[in-house]
Amino acid sequence: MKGKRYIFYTAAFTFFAVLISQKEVYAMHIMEGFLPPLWAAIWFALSIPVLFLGVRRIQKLTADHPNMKMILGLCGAFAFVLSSLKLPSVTGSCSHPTGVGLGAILFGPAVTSILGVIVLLFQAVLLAHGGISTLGANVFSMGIAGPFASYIIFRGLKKIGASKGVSVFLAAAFGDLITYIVTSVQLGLAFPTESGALAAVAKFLGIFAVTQIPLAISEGLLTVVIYNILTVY
Amino acid sequence: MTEYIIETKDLEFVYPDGTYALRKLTISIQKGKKIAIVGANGAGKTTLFLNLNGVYKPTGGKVYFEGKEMIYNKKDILALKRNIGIVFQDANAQLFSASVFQEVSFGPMNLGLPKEEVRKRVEDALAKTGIAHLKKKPIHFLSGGQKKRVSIADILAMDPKVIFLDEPTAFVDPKTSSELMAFFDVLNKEGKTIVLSTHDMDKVYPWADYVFVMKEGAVIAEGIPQDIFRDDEVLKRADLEKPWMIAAYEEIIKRKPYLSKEEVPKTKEALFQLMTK
Amino acid sequence: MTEYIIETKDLEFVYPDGTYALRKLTISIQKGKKIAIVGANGAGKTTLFLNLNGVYKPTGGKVYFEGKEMIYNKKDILALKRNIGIVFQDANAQLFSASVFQEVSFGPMNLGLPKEEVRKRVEDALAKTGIAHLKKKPIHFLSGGQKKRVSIADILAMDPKVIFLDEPTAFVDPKTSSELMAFFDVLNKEGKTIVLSTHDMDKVYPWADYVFVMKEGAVIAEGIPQDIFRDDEVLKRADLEKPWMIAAYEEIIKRKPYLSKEEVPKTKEALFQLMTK
Amino acid sequence: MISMDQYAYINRLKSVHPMEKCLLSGGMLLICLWNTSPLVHFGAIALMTFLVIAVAGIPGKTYVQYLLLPLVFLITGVGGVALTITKNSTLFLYGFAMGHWKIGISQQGLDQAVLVFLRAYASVTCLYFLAFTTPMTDMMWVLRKLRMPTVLVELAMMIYRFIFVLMETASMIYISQDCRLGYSSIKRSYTSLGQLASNLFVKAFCRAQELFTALTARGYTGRLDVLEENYYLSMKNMALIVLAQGIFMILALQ
Repeated sequence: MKGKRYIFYTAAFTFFAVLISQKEVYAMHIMEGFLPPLWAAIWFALSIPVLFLGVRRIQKLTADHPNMKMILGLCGAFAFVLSSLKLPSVTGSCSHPTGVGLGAILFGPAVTSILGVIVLLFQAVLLAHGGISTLGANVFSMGIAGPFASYIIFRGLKKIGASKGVSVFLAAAFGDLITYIVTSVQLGLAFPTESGALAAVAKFLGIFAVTQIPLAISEGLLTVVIYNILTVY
Repeated sequence: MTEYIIETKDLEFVYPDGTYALRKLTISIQKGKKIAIVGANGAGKTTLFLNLNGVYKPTGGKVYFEGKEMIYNKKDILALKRNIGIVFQDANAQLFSASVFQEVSFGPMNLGLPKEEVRKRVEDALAKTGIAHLKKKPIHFLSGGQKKRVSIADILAMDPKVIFLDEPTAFVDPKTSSELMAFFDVLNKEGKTIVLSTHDMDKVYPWADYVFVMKEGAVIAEGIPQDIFRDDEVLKRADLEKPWMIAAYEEIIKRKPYLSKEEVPKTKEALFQLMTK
Repeated sequence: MTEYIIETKDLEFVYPDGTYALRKLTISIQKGKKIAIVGANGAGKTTLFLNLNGVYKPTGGKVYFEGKEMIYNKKDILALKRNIGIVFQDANAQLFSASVFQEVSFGPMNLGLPKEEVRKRVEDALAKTGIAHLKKKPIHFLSGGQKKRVSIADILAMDPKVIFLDEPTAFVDPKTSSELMAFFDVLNKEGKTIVLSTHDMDKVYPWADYVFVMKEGAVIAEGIPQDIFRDDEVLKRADLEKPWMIAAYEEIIKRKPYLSKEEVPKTKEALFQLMTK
Repeated sequence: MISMDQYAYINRLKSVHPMEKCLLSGGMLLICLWNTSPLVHFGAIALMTFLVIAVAGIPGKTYVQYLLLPLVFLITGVGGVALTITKNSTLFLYGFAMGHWKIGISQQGLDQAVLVFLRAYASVTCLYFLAFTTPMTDMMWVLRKLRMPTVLVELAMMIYRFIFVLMETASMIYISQDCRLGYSSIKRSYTSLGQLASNLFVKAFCRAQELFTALTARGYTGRLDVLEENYYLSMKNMALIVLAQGIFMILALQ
């Protein structure tokens, strides 16, 4: 059988590679070529209307305040640099803060989605992290679903009078969790098992929970620290 | 007997991307002296400091602190960071806290000292650097000179034995810069070993007890300033300007050769004395 | 007849938050000269530049450009920005594009020139500043000195009549800094009026034709450098150091009073001549 | 991290027209995505690796290091694809029961995992070809030609430039904190990193204001127009690209 030989070679290569690869856990970026073309296209199609809204919103913002362009540019660069910092995670492994929650709280989700798409593009071509074909899917999970969740949670908690610290923590942590859930959904839909897509989603949720739940908590804590210091300025 | 606080032997450092930063560098820094390390940008002065204080781990050669060889294990690194402080060139980039007090307390807090001791150290450091009145100010309101003083207080609060000052007069106005040079003298008199890197030959010539000249990661000359700065060959190789005092002195002895028996002047007054002899 | 390119009368500027930055400031800048504006940090030099080039609108007083009063309407502001260029202190704050070519093209593009003219101007500016070979390099690959040159090319490409240089030698090494000073001379010979703000009295003394001394938003003295830098009163008030050439000159005439009839030396050579007279 | 960016400016294919490189990389990416034949995937990996190492002159060691980067995701991801959870399967090559559910690897799951693994690796080499050979400034040019919204390209340009400025500041703060024992325990690392991030944000904000002032002095009124450089398409290269992609299409049909 043809398959057997491939399995041997890929397994051998994988084992060798894991031994010498850097021990870094990347955040939830679906890598280049991982999604089948149909699903890659679907997530692009779903993201584009939101990005369109974001562009319109930024155009309006910058027309009223020409300095907004510089502020957004610098904030985008900040988000990129933040994502390249290593964050000591609760489980001891290192990972990367995404800053998505912070962006959503400060600028609103539509604008954050534009910064998200640029940062994700740069991560793909500068850091080999994520990909072009999966850009649509990653933008949807990290640049759209995450920020919208953060924004809604932050606004909601503020309305019911929760403390700033709690709202910021929950907004950032849930922004991360939603990103991870959406990524699992994306993978589950693309690779359903015999018993359906739902079981597949559950499967991916289970696999990534090990790294993503501690990460969400770390991100929440860090965002609170940042937010507290920012309000002092 | 001369006592050396820091010594290196054939120290080498290669950055992870393969750039050679230090090459077979051997220096001995005498305890309690005022040392200057001069050299053009990119000569490796900052990299040397970061190796000696344990932020970078040398890729070759040996480092001795107070006569003991450092093997850069956790304990050694902690001892180096605790005893050797670095004041960086660009205070603006280096300071990260919201208020002056918070900024200066960062180091002592990390030493794990009790709160009262931290407070005392911070107040002392602020008083010494002459910025006690700025204690509660937010950092971004300060002037360039004040920020520089905060960055020095940062290090003083950790009470290190050696202080490295990386181009301390680079971004400050001339008045602050003269005041700082005088302040480094005071610190030195209190027993600290001061190592200063600089471009400014006019400032360093009257100040330093001993000078190392660096170029491309190696020490190409060392000696007392009166010798080093009269060595045209060395100055040219290291791309350094001659201090104006030496330039003027050389003009004088060129015209009045009999004055060359006199001592090389190290102060303006001595030079002007000589000028009219 | 002396022709003034920029004049101000009782110029005032108050920041929106209420900080007074310029107070009744009256200056006249002669066309085609090398002007220095000296003063400690926060004296208002940068704010003055931003007022004169139309980024800020003065809150009081008058500004004349080529003899014509500016009322800071759209047309005036455009004329000011077109004719008066500012090279900022920190090149990193001014450069926004990743490619050197695109960066330099930004100014001429804003002038609404045809593309071919823009291209020509960019190439000229790069050639003049000696960085034509860096055209295709990304800015983050450049050294500090090279970034400075790009930031100067930025302004040259707009072909302004007056160039303000804000502390041009602050972040660069001594060699680059001497090269830059020589380059400003070349620009001046080509007919540009050069206005330079600086801390470095030793650099500015032999260079400038005329000096303004600023303190707390006002001009407290003006004159030729040989007068200004001999005025201890003014230097003290403005927190400035005396250039070493003047200090040495004064020592000489103190000891040999008969030399005071000679001209005040503006070059090292002249000073050394005098020294041995 | 910057090394991929650096190679983009010094490799031997730097001055090739960016559209040609995008066409090759993008076209091959599509071919790899749409095909299930391992032959196509191995072929793409071979071609791209050849182009990156032999033609563009990227050191093999660096290239291999980059190839290892996506492995953590790939292994967990492919593992997830291979794994099947079901109530009624008998087709497992290997598996175990957990209550009512059976967890294991079926032949179908395994085949799919192998396909995904190969497809992902082949696609990654296509992306790497672009990333290693095409300077970001050229990619912006392509984005403009593709009629992306101006504001998006302008933001991308500024973000790219200031990544390096802020990265430098971040590393200076990090070193300064490290010198003062800021990373000597997990708890301290947290506080230190939080202070670093928030201060970096404040500095970014100040930089934005400074930049706005500086650009206003050069006539900025809301548009960041810059002059594009000229590129010349090479007919020979275009023909080679079309030829290569044609061969791969035929390969796929077999």
